[in-house]
Amino acid sequence: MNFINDNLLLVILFFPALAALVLLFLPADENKLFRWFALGASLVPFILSIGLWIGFDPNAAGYQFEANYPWYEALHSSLHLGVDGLSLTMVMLTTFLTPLAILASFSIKERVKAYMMLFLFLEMGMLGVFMSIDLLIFFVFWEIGLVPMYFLINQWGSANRNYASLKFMIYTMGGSLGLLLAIQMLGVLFQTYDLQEITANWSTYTSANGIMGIPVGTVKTIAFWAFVIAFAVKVPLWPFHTWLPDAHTEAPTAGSMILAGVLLKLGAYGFLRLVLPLYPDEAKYFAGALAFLATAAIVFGAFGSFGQTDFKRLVAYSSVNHMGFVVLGIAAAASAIGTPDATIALNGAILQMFNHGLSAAGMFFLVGVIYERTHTRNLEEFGGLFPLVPVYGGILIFTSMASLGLPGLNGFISEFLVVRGSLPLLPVYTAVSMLGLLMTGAYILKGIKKVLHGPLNEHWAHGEHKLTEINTREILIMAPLMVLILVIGIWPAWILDVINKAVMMLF
Amino acid sequence: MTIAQIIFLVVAGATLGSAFMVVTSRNLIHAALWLVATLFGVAVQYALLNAGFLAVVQVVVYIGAIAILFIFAVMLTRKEIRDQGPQLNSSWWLSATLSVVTFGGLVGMLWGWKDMAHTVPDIPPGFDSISALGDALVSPDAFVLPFEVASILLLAALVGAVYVAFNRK
Amino acid sequence: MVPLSWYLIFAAGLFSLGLFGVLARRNAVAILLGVELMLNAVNINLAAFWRYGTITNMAGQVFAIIVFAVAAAEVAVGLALVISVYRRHNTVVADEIDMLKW
Amino acid sequence: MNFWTDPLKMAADWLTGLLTGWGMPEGVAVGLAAFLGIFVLIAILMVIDIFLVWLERKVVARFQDRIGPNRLGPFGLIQPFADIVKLLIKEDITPANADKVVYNLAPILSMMSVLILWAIVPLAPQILGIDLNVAALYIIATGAIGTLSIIMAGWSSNNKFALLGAFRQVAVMVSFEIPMVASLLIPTVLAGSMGMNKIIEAQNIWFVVLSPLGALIFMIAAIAELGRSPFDMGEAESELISGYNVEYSGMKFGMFYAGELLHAFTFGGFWGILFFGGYSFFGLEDVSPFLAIPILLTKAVIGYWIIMWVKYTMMRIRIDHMLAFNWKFLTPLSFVLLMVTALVHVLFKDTSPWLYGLSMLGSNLILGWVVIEFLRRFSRAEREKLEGHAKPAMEAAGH
Amino acid sequence: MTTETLIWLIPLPPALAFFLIVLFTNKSKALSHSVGVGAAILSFLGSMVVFFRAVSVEHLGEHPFESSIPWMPTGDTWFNIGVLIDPLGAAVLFFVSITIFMIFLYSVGYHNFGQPAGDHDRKGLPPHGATVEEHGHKHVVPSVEPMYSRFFAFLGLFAFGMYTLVVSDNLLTMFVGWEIMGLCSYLLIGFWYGKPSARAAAIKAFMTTRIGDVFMLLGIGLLYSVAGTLNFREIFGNEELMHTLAVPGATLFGLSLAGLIALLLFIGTVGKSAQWPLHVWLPDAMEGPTPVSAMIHAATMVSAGVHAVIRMFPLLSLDHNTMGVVAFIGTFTAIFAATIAVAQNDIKRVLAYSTISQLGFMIAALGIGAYVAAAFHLITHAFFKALLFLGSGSVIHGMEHGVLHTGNHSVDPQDMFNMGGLRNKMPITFWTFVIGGFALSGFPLITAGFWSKDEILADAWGHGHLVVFLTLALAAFMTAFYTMRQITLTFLGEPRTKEAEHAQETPWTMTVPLMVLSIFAVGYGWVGIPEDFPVLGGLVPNWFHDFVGHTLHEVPEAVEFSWAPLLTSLGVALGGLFLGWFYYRNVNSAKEDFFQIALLKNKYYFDEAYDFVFVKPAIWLSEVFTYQWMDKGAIDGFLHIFGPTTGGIGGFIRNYIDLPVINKFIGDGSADVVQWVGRSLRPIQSGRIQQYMMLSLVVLVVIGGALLYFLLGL
Repeated sequence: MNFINDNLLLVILFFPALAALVLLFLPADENKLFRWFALGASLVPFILSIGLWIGFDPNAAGYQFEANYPWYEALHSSLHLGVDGLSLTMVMLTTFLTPLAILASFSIKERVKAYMMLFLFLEMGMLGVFMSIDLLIFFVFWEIGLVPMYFLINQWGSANRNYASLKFMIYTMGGSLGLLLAIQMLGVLFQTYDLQEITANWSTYTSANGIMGIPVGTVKTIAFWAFVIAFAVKVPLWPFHTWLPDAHTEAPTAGSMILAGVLLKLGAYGFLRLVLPLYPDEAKYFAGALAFLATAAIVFGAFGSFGQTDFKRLVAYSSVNHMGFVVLGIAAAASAIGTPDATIALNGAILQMFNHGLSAAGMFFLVGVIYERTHTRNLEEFGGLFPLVPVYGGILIFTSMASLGLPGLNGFISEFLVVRGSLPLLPVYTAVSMLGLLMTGAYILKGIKKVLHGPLNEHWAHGEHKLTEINTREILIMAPLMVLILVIGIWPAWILDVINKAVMMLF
Repeated sequence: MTIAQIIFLVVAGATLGSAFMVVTSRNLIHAALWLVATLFGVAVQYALLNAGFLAVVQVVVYIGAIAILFIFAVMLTRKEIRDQGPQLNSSWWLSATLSVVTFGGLVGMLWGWKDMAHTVPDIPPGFDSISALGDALVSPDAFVLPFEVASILLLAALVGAVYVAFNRK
Repeated sequence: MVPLSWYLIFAAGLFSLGLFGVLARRNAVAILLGVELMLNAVNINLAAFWRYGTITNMAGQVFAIIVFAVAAAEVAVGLALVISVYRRHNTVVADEIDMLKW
Repeated sequence: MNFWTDPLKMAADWLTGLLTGWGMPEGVAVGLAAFLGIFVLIAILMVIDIFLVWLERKVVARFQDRIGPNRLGPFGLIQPFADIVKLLIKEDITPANADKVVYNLAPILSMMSVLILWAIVPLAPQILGIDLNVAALYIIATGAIGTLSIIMAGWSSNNKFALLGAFRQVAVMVSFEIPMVASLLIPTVLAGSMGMNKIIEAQNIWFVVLSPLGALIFMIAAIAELGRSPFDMGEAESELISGYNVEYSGMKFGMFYAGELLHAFTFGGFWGILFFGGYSFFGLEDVSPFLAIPILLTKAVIGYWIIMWVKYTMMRIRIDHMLAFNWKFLTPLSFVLLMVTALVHVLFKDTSPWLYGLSMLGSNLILGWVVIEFLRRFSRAEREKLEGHAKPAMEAAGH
Repeated sequence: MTTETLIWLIPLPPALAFFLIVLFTNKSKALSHSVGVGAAILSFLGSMVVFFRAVSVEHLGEHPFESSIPWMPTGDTWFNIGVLIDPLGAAVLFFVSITIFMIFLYSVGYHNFGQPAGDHDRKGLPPHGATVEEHGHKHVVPSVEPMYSRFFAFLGLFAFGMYTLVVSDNLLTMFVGWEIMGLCSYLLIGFWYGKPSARAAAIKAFMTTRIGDVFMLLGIGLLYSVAGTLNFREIFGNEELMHTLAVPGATLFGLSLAGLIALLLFIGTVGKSAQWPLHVWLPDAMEGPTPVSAMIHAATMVSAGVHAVIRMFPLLSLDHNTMGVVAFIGTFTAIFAATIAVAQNDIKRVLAYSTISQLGFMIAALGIGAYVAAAFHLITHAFFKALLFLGSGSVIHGMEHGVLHTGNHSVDPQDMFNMGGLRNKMPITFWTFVIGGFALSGFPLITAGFWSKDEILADAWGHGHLVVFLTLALAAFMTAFYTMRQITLTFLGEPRTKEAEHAQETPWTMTVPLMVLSIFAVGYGWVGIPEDFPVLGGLVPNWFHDFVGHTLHEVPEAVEFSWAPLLTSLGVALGGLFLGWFYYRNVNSAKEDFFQIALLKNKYYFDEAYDFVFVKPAIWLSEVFTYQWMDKGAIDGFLHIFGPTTGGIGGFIRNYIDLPVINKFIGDGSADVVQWVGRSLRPIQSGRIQQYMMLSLVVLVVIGGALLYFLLGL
């Protein structure tokens, strides 16, 4: 027990990978065993991270549960793990969503073992990004997260998966090249990759000679944009967003859940963890540009979503729209870091990350549920399904409303906080982004209308195509999500308090 | 010449003698039995070295299991029990030479070593080698990992031996 | 008392005898017997160094025990192999078992 | 210190004093005294052995609804002496193609393996050959020598029945050594030592109460180690005539025979020592060794009697069943039990003795219940496999 | 229980009822409606207790019931949410709880058709209005009720939203209730989602109100960032803040901060209360079941918009520009909707436009500063309009009976020209409808509508807003006219269809609410008679003005009594009623009706215009511009350039560098060398293990010896 207590983060981080290795040695063709094993294995980090949440002291500054293991000493890089309120929230989100996604993957029929292994590795990659406070490790996990996702899309995806997976992979990899270069530069410059040390030195770094003969300001600006582009691709910001609808649409259901639920948060997390602390001045200077991109993401994401006839693509575009709000909050905060408005905007942004994780995962799952039954995602082929699947319909409406930002559910709180924080700082962009908020309503209602409402499409009512109601396993997946959505909507303080204190101490 | 030295020399002589019989005996069963004698001699050497646990384990593992296994194996490969042909291969003289050279080399290397005449230190009072050994085996600071690895090795050997020797007919 | 060198020389002798067995015996089982002798020689060294070194450092005994485990594993697998080979080729003479070159 | 409380030391001191007084070097004197002590102990054991022959015959007769030896002496007490005389004067046959050295060595080793066991048997707190700190393992180690003697006997007789018997017996002994070690480790864990005296001292509560399952496993393993029924494959009269000792006659056979009886008695004693408190009996052992020795011998006889009871009650088990029983059932069970015991011990040893005892007993009982339930299901499945599906109960009841 | 605790608890029963019904009791109709009605009763009782306690407190305006708890951390501070019952809140709570309770009760009757379960009411059928194919032919499903329980669940959630809105002490939770009502209105309008018209109406309602909501959210955000709080009393009680806010010309269009915020918030109200130009959703919302129309679109939700403006009145009153906008929109909506109402034939649509018009009255009153009058009209209107909607529902219900009787499903049971002479068939409905209609028309002296409308007119006159006064008077005239048209066409004369002949009175659960509401439709006016009204003034103290007026710190002065507005309102009410009866007593079909003007009938072509100006461009922007042109075309097109480029570079490297140089020369060459060496050494491998060992040992000995010799010098 002491070992677990002392190395809680390490255990949480590597347990999934370990379990995946064990999974490798289980006998072949025992699909049931693989599924339950993977589920059990993913529940362990969740339970441990609940312990993490309980043991976490929101009032203490800095990282907690810190652990430093030697890794690559020649490069002065170490496996330095730690969480603060910001990363804790994300770790919780990851460990919470992964079991649900695995449960959602129970309907996967072929190559279950490989699938589950990839999923567990994916979890490790994501957790690693959230936990590491060493830039090199951060980058390593950042890239590790890509690979399983690539295979999940490429192997278990739907028709156009090759194109989508390649686009996803190359786009994100391409985006992170600059990041790697910038990280290397920092490492060379400071002889360490430790985030805390670099943060302390880099943001105030000046040198008369410049870096490699280039003025420091220029280098900083270039490095800033290298970071920003890497994260913007991941978030994704307009105009780097086109990989997302493809990847989401072609990914298997659980893949989309995790992709929307957690992977997108990696980008936003990067902004919060690296860009703001490392480049406060540049961030302030370029806040307007960032906000422009965010607003474009919000508005065009909403319009794009409204323009879809593919249900999953509709939900995918909604992610662009929602994540735009996160970046808007971040941009607003960057423009006036330290002010109460900035704090509120950041609160909203982080909570929006968490909330979007819940509602987007839920939406993708629900799309997956109906896709599994009908084998089509074309909205025009649905219609009037509500009487056939009342429970599914209710859940879909509930989750859609959370996505739409209905007050009383979680999305509203965060969107309100973002709007509230950004409005005094970036009034024009915020006002324009309201257009996106309006269109949010439009596309959500369009989805509900095309799927549930209207005259019944007789095709699904009888015979072999008869639509079956959502089953218990699927309800079990949705139930925790819905409960959390409702709880955060009604009583956000429990999570917002942690976020708020973290933001206050970080910025 | 103290009594301990005499005992050592007697036991060592007997051990080496039986070891010689092990490698030269024409009858394999005899060789195995001579091996038992050798092993027993080694056990006595352990006892003389105050390593009681090792002595007992030597008897349990080597005599009780390994030697018995050898005898079994000899009998299962029955054709060879009464095999009266040469038990040494044609190049045994080369082997013998090499063994002697090895022995000479080892002794020669030892010869110049300054600690050769090291005498035995006293056992500190209250020192219980068994509990020390037990602690060392399971303490995370010491040898728990090799110990566990050894257990896995045994398990693997168990499975492997059963698999290899299993008669699929 | 007995000096350390006696034990070492004794062990070296045992080792050399085992080596001879390994190199010279035709029967595969007998080769394994030789291996046992060599392992025992090593163990004697370990025990002797433990006794003559820092007595509270149990590494010597622990290693000896691990050698026991290795020996047991080796014998089990080795003899299983011998029996398996015997079943297939009806011989346990080492020189006749030369499939290794293929 | 007087003769009443520590007779052995007193006698030894007297003897060495006497010998050194005659001008003998002290080392030699001590060695001589020790040798004398060993000799006396062996002599006593031989006498007990003779008594055991009588006891065995009497008991088996009673089990079989006979009277047993009753002609020579009161209750036939002289009968075993007569047997010995018969064995001694019988012709000593050595088979023609036998390996003579090995053939002659085997009975000696067999007897020896039993006798050296007594080096560590604590007859009383002060009276034991040597208080080895690896005594529990020592028991196993001597068992190894017994194994060796059997296979030597079987092989050297140049008789296929003997060899088969030896093979079977050795296979059983080697296999059952494993649960035996595990069950031996249970008192070791509970007492925190492998020393016999310490194990006895630790038994404020008899270990049979703390670990009844451990005692049971030890007894089963011991019976198998002894090669007694129901695990007497090595002798298996009806199949192998007499197993590994079929070619032996005269006193060589007598040594095997006596060794087996004494071995059984010894294991009865160890059972008493390890699980029933050895020589201790409500503090009586502290009064005098002369009380302690009878207590231990009584417990040993009781253990021996139980071994006999089992032997003359149970049928012989087929060899593959026996090995399967060991490898697939007894070994896993003993390891599980060992782990459970260690766990409960670590968790509860610092709590109150009552809680400790109850949880230990409870864990044993639960494990036992699980095992019985498991066995029942397994045997039902086996039965159904053999008989086809059992008829529904209603039909069987015939309304 | 303290009053504060009780206030906290008021919204909860309906919410619990919602979850109970959705999660557990939805299989049982009886259980579900019992739960729903029970929750409504609980909330009603709680509200009544709170109301009477509030009335008995002196100076409630200065010391309202309030309590709050921290809810959301925002930096160093916490955002608190809480409850507040001040005089306005108490008055609103009073009518809200009564109407909600009545509507719940009415719903039980409305949705049980009193018929045995039959083919039209079996499980698995799609809901009302959907087309199903059975027995080889298609037909529209009659009013089956597969979703009875769901209806009560939605009603419960709606009631929760409304109560939340009323008891909130801050804009944010008020907005929460506001939006929850919006959701419920969406769900309930789209209740018969099988009908394409219903689903379109639902989306229209939600989206139109959302336009307002988005602006309102901006307004809330702005107010919050300026004031640092959203609590009403904290904002209005902060003199310094109010002064800062009132600085003119601080923002866009020369508006002060307060003006901008109030305008943004007001746009929310425009959406919610269906004011021009966002009025288009309310008539379509009549697709919902009748109790929904009554509840949402007459009594509660649309009133919520007005309620919000009254709540924010101190802010609004800081900037006269905004006041002007408000007054203009209110007045314009009042006359605009009234003209459309005249040309409608659907009994509920008429009421819908009348609602828009009446809400315009209230907004106009607010625009000219008469917030007490607005509140008064809000409450009286809620009573009589709920009464009218419920009455119309009763009529439709009766007509449906007729339709079921004759089996002629092509007859629209809501078309007034299909009715006539129902006064004999449905006497209770008739009389209560007449009471409601007269109250709406402002029938002098006895009806509540008269007093409230008169007060608005008097305020407009007294404050010198002549244009507003004249327009509203005209609108009031038309109100009376179309109300009497409706009564005449529906109830008077002879039945014009067979179905009307077979209509019959509805069960008690429907008529009782009608009767109860009609009492309030008459009696509630009496609490607000101006003190200086001739004869009647002073007979009953003007309790309402006194009570609600104290909501704010400065109690507005009651306007001087003047004969002009009184005579005007008398004239327009009586004149309108008379003309309506006189003209329509002989009109028997739509063709004979002079007012069936295409422009009015098509609501000034607003729907078409919006479709052309907003909806179509939005769809084009989404489907074509954003998705096809920008994402697919520009961005992806740009990205797709990379693929071939990289492929070309790779091909070059492979063909000209890799294959000839690296593969041929370096790769194959080294392999050849290795192969040669291996072939030469092959004979060494004999497969004899001992030979190997021997060899290795010899080598070891040799090397060892060499090492010893050379290195150690031995």
